[in-house]
Amino acid sequence: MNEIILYAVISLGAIGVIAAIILFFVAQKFKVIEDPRIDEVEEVLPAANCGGCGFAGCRNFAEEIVKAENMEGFNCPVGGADLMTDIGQALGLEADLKDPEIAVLRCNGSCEHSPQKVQYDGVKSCFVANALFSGEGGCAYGCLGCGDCVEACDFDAMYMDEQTGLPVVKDNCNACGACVKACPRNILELRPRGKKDRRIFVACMNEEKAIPAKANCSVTCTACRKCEKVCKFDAIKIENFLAYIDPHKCTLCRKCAPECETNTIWEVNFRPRKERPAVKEQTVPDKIAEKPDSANPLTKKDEKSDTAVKDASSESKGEAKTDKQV
Amino acid sequence: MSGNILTVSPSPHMHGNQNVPKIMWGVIYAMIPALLVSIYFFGLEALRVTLIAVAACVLFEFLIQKYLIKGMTTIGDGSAIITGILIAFNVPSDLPWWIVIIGSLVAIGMGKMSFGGLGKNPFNPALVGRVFLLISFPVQMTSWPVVNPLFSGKLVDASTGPTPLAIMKEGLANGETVTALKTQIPEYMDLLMGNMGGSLGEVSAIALFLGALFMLFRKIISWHIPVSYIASVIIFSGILWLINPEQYVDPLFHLITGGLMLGVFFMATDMVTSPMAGKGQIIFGLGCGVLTILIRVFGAYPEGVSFAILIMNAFVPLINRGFKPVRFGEKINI
Amino acid sequence: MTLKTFKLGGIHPPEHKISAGKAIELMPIPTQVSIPLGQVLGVPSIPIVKRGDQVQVGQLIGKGEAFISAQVHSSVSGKVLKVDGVPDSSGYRRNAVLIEVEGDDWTDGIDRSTELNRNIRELTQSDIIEKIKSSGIVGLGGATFPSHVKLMVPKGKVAEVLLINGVECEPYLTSDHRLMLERGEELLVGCQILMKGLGVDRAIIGIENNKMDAIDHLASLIADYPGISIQALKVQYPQGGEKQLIKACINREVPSGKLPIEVGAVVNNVGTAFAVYEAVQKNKPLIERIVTVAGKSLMESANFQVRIGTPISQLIEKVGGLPEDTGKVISGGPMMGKALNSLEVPVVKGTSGILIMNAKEAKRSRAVNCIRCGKCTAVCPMGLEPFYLAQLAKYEDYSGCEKNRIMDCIECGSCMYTCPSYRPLLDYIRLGKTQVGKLMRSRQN
Amino acid sequence: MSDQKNYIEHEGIVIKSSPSQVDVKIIVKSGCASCHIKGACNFSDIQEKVIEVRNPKTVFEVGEKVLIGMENTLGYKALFLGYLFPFAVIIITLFLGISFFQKESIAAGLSLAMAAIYYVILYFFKDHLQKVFRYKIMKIPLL
Amino acid sequence: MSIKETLSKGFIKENPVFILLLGLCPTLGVTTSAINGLGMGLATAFVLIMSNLVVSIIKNQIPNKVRIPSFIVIIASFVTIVDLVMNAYVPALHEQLGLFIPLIVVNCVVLGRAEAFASKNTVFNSIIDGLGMGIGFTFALTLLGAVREILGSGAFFGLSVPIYPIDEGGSPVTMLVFVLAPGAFIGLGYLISIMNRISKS
Amino acid sequence: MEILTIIILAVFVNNIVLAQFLGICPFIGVSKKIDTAVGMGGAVLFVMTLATLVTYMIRYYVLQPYGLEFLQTISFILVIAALVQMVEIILKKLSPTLFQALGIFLPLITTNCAVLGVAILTINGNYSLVGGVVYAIANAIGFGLALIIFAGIREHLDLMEVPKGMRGVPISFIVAGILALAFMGFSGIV
Amino acid sequence: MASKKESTFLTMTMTLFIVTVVAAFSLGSIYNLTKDKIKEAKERKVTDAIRKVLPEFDRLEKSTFVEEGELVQSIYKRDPVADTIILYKAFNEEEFIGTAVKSYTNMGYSGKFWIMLGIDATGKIYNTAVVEHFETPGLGDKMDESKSKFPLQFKGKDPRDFIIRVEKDGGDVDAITAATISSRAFCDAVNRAFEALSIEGGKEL
Ligand SMILES: Cc1cc2nc3c(=O)[nH]c(=O)nc-3n(C[C@H](O)[C@H](O)[C@H](O)COP(=O)(O)O)c2cc1C
Ligand SMILES: Cc1cc2nc3c(=O)[nH]c(=O)nc-3n(C[C@H](O)[C@H](O)[C@H](O)COP(=O)(O)O)c2cc1C
Ligand SMILES: Cc1cc2nc3c(=O)[nH]c(=O)nc-3n(C[C@H](O)[C@H](O)[C@H](O)COP(=O)(O)O)c2cc1C
Ligand SMILES: Cc1cc2nc3c(=O)[nH]c(=O)nc-3n(C[C@H](O)[C@H](O)[C@H](O)CO)c2cc1C
Ligand code: SF4
Ligand code: SF4
Ligand code: SF4
Ligand code: SF4
Ligand code: FES
Repeated sequence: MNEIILYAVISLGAIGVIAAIILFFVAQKFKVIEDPRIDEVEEVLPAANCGGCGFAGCRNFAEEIVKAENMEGFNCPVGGADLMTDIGQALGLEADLKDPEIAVLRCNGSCEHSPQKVQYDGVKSCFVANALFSGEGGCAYGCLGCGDCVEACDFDAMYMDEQTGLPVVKDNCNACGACVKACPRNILELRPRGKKDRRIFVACMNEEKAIPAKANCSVTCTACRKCEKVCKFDAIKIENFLAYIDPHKCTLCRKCAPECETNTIWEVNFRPRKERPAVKEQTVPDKIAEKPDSANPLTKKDEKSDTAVKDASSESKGEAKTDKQV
Repeated sequence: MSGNILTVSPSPHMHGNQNVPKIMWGVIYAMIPALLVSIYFFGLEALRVTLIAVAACVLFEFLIQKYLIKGMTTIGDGSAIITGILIAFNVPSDLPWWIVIIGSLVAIGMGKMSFGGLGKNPFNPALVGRVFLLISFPVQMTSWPVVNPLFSGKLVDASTGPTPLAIMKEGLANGETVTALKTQIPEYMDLLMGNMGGSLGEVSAIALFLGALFMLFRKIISWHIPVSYIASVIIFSGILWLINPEQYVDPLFHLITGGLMLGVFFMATDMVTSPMAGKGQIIFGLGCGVLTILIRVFGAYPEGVSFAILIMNAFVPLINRGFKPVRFGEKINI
Repeated sequence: MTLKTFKLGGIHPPEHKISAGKAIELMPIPTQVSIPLGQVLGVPSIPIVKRGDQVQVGQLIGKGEAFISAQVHSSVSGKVLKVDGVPDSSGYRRNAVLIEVEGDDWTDGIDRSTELNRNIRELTQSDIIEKIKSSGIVGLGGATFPSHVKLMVPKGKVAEVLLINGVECEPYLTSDHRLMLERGEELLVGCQILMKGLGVDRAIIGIENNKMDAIDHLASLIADYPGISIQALKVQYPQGGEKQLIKACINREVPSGKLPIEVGAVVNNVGTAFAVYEAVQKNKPLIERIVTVAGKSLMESANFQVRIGTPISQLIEKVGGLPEDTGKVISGGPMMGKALNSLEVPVVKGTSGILIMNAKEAKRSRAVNCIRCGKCTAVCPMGLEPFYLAQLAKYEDYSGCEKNRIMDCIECGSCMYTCPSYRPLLDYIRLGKTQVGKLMRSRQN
Repeated sequence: MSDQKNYIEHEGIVIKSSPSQVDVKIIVKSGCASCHIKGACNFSDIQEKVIEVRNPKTVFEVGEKVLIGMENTLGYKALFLGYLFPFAVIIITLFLGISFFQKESIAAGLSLAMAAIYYVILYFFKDHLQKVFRYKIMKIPLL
Repeated sequence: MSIKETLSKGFIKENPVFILLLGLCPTLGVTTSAINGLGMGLATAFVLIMSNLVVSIIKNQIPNKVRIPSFIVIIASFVTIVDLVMNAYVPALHEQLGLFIPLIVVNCVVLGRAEAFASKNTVFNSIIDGLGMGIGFTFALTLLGAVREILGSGAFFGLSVPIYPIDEGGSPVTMLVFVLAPGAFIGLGYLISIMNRISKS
Repeated sequence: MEILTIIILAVFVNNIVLAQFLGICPFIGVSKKIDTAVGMGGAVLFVMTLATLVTYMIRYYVLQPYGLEFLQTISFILVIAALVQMVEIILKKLSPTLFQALGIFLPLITTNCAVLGVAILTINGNYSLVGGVVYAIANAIGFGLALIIFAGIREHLDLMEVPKGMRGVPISFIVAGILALAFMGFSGIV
Repeated sequence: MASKKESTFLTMTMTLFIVTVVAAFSLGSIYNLTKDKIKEAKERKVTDAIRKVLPEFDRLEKSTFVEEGELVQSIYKRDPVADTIILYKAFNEEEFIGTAVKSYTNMGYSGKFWIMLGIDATGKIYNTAVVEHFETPGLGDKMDESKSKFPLQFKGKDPRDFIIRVEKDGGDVDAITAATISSRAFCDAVNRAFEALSIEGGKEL
């Protein structure tokens, strides 16, 4: 029955050739052959599609970076430096490395520091609350505590602390910036993680003068300028009655923090201080012990999550002990 | 300030007196007459099935909310009870308990909670449960115990008989005429009162109508769906009947047999799964009516209400999209 | 008289007009006032006094220079303590002039007599507009839109009729009601001035028929005022909304996104008309207004004539202090009013009432899933689908919001009032409106 | 709100820009785009769609993200011209052919030929179509 | 990736059906019983492995632009072979699977792997890859088939599972839906949900 | 009447998606936009009809005379793949504007499975050319109907907070399942 | 991807041509190999069914019976639809042991289905089998022996003293619960088979 085979060969061969011709024209006139490197880059990307890089998803990022032929301005915060070097290698380019960053909460207006004056009873949305009023604690710059930021985080890197009513950024923050965009009060900031994950920043956004500011919150920045004066590196600037520590100038020398009367400057992941000026204990006696564990969300979370910074929990315990001794 | 903490919230600061439990319990009250009638005709079996279905629905809703979705439990709103009662209303009174429970699980688990609970389901949960059972257990779901009025003195016996619709369907399929078949069917008055075989809640058109009046009065349902549903049933079956009264039954028969009244008043009107605006509701009702008759007359199933409503449920998003309310400022001014 | 009303949607909340029988009382001058510079739906005024300045009642202290802005006058005499940010009713700091009261020293030229002056013959259109502008009159119906701007009909549009909004459809509030009863003649003169300023010969005063006494009273007076008629309206919220009022009175619908002038109408509140009368005939700028103070647990409810800038706490003191069970204090009515953060905020031009709610009333019930009952759609006076808009806004589909005309929402709150699931519809709709507004603006540039 | 019409909108990236024409590449966001293995799926699916917008109102830069939209009705018009009319042509000729020639092969050949002719006719309306199909292009608003 | 990983990833982590959602039509269409699922899975796995093999052998001989059509021809050939062989040797199963055997051609898993993997990798790796995916596919189909069979016919690979009451006629009272069309969707829906949960944890 | 039977059977009773399980990928994957679903239905209508027409000719005028029925699968898939692309090139060449408009309007999903499936079913069902074309049209309509209903429900569900585990594909399948349950009501209607 | 071929018109056409030719060649060969098997399998399916309904036999004689007027040609169908009944006379060692009739009915729940009926030499039903059906699984499919006892009641029955109609219609057949339609159709197919046998069987074969 060889004629079957013959016919098969002839007819299928013919069909094949016709298809080839058609597809040839398809390929010629029509098909965009994608740069295969796009796929390679996409492969290494985390596929979180979070938009933290400023592009519409990972694929888009890959397309753009391949097209750009240089890596300036391209940074996937989720993958971080390692990833960017990987991509750089794949594309034969120099990665535009950025310090790894983390979101920090620049407000400490917890229920204790900024006691509730009114009660909010609307949709649990900071956006809505912000449009309505200044906040339960009265500070028009402080955290509203409805957790828009937590909602925005795709990486499960934030949670609301029940006790303080403030959001807490966990260590697995990828610095995608979604929370920063979500916060209607601009309280969250992406800052370099710092050496050994240590950082110092002013946990306050209040631009009011000292007296009205203090009326609402005990840990507000009063713009007393003490920190500005003590900083040798010109890292602290006070504008609009608010201190700001420039992370790129700050050397983490820790001079400023003890100066702050209101305990507004946060130090994260440092070893406990040996001693503290007695004056401070008197002004805010109960706040010091509490600052490292409940006021400072970063250490707070250490008890809960195992991704915690290594020495942080020991630090909080240690500090609590020191305080009791004094 | 006098010390107490003020509340701030966006306006409005007032709320009307309607709430979900009120609506749902209203429906439950409205179903009581039909339940009583079914207990009268089918005995305590009817009560047994109803209680099992309600308990299973409430329990499943509670368990799923608590352990799978891990949200607030809202069994207090009464909607699961409605679903339970309606499942019971839609099955024969001698259905084995485990089938009732499967039906409740499917209704609540698949029909409702898979979508997130009250208000999110596109399909009527009770009907999802019923159709699932109908297709799964056709034997049990289509053997109807004959009515045995509670105080009639007759001994309870387990005999089953077909529903009027099934008699009609089968007879017509075998080439018999409507007139001949009518003799095998109870009088219309009996049909109206519920003296016929069928699912336990669907038998008495009168009791169902009473409940519907109550719901209309309490503004739980609006007239749009019932009226358009019934109208389209009458029109469509009427046309067929006029074409050939020996081949097609009269509209009245369609109205008072099977689950039509139950469907019209209690299931098509489920606000969750019906269109929002009046115009859309009318379209919905018309569609239900046409499909019901289509399935009853031409389809394989003697009864088409459940399918018709489910199919129209699927169209609700499209209807809602097509029939938006009249916007202010769209009419032409002088 | 045939009752009219708007056709689409609407609700009928319990009226609670407990202070309707209370005559307007004069509120004593407080010891200190705080007069915000931004009391207008527009650009805040620029302060022209500074700390230590001595001011008189009726003296200009803030200048509104932008097109949509208004002048601000001192409502008391005394010394300027400071010009600084003061928490407003939201708790945000806004510029305000704080004045320590010293005596009651009025600027010259203000006619303080209660004598009726009906002579408006000499007035020209531009006089009227100029006078209204310089007196700092803004809409007292709540929106505080500068009234003179409304009188300046844009080119290509013709005003045909002036509608005076005496509806007061909000529960509790009675200030307009009392005003109509007690200052009826002045109001009608003000109305005539507005007609002249607008260049129309027809005015309709729309009043809901739960204020029969006001309707009768004004009806007995209008014979002397040609062109003015009274329209009794069926009670239905939100009839006071200008689009609804226009629909109810002259059966025209303002097209989506357009102003009332599109259909030849201009709407003013009765209070505004009265203020216009005082400004034009008595030369008295807007430094006082009538405020209802009401609440179920208050010892008594009242209607006060209050100087702008008086702290709200004083009004509450006057009616016997804040009851123990207070949960919420609202500036305005329960449907559209604003819940106050603190009682130290002042009465402003837009404050029509102070409502005290007890803790139980104040608490919102827990929202449950929408059951798609369609009640919100049925009551929306704008024919919107509130549940849908709210959901779109929640899921950030703002272009969907826009397509479904979220910007048409007048924030009347009917939807939320009626929702059996206690959905926070309006909260989300407002969010959506803000975002869509941004979207539209960003598209323009 | 000037337009109450429904638009189909897509996000896109400008890949070429001149005062008279902007080329926008659509970022596909349909089911496929999020598919894990779409790189592998290659029948004819994952083509890039490039839209040429003539005479844009403002200046766009290459690489800029834009929103490109078209009225729904235009979409349907395109559907009709591109698919449904040729479909109708095929069906009608097929049925006419069958009833006329009583022979399937002739009818089928004929209807395919008619479809080809339809497309040729379409070609002559090229310029007209270019005027009809207008796209709206705008910058992505930042919220 | 180690061989073991490649082989095991198809099970859950990259299961073509549950996670990648490929080849859903045959998945739904043939899984009225576990044996049908297994048969279809094996048929697909065979095509997958063989086409991966051939593609990786001739990958360098094929110009880029006719890559896809060539692959299609190759795959279609193997499908036809499966079709013919099954028809000859297991006619009963062939009848059950019916239409879905030729449809293996358009199963994205097959073309996808040929395109994405075999055309870039060595022969050995391609076979392993095909094997891994094939196992995953077979696993998914058999699982769904088993679930539907147990629920719908009260049996597992034809052996009766005595969990249902027996009616007068002597046959178990089962949930018929599961052997009908709706049951396919419902079963797959819940399986995907469960698998997603498993693969995430 | 027979034509009505074919159509009702294909659209409602044996709906291609809900009962025959063909074209599930686009059914699940296509975007939630109803307009898009309609557009997709239109495109499928054309493609399916054309493909059935051509494959029919191939089968009965090329393969059968030479006893080559076993080449059916391979030749059908080649023909369909080439055909679909050819239409697109033709469109693109003839009127780029139109092509782009379609590009905006339609999602990028082809339905090989359904197209090939219908082509084969036409042959299996012993349809004549006319019958086959009617059958293809009916199936395309059934596909479009299922797609549009589904897009509507999806649009609805997108605004509902479906529980996490069920979100996306699982719930789509449940909806499809319930839809299939409902469509079983049509059984026996012809 | 080191030495990929370039995509020119010629290489492309050639490649595809070669690929298809190779494919066609191998498919043709496999087809040749399996062809007989497939045919055999098809035939075995029939004989298997016959074996089920008749006692041991070693030879079959096939004759076809087309009911009058049931050969329908429609413009929608390519081949005329023939409602054929096939009779197989079975012989064991040249002794006529009975007839197997492949019969059909159009009355099924889902339309048509086919059964095989074995009638022994005395005219009694030897056994029944369902050849192909579309009835609902779990309901209508109980017509088959493997699924329920329904078919057992036909065994050894003679239509002359056993009315092959469901009880509802006044016959002797006990219908499958909730599947009267299928049962009725089954009876219809059986009766049709007997009818065919009486016409055809009367003739010389
Ligand atoms: C930009 C702008 C221009 C306006 N121009 C006019 C106008 O010309 N005539 C007018 O009657 N009202 C005008 N209005 C006022 C509005 O029609 C309306 O009275 C005001 O927004 C408050 O209405 P409400 O209290 O019903 O919300 C204008 C408002 C705005 C925001
Ligand atoms: C829902 C709603 C209700 C309103 N109710 C009243 C009312 O009862 N009385 C009133 O004078 N204005 C009311 N307004 C404001 C009017 O729309 C309009 O702004 C006002 O009558 C214009 O007059 P004015 O500029 O003099 O304030 C309401 C507005 C809205 C949106
Ligand atoms: C999903 C479903 C499938 C059915 N399939 C069949 C079937 O295949 N054969 C049959 O005779 N009846 C079938 N029926 C039942 C018929 O619709 C009808 O109810 C039954 O035949 C009535 O017969 P009875 O008198 O035996 O109850 C089915 C019913 C359902 C609900
Ligand atoms: C008028 C009315 C009718 C209802 N009908 C049904 C029904 O037919 N089936 C059901 O499960 N629930 C019904 N419910 C209860 C509830 O709405 C239903 O369970 C929701 O679909 C669950 O989301 C009804 C509720 C109302 C108010
Ligand atoms: S915490 Fe903020 S920046 Fe960090 S990952 Fe979450 S959203 Fe992104
Ligand atoms: S940080 Fe900002 S977004 Fe987050 S809870 Fe506080 S106010 Fe809300
Ligand atoms: S608040 Fe807006 S959406 Fe709600 S009823 Fe009023 S106008 Fe309609
Ligand atoms: S009134 Fe409430 S429950 Fe009813 S549809 Fe509107 S939002 Fe939903
Ligand atoms: S469309 Fe059928 S498998 Fe994807």
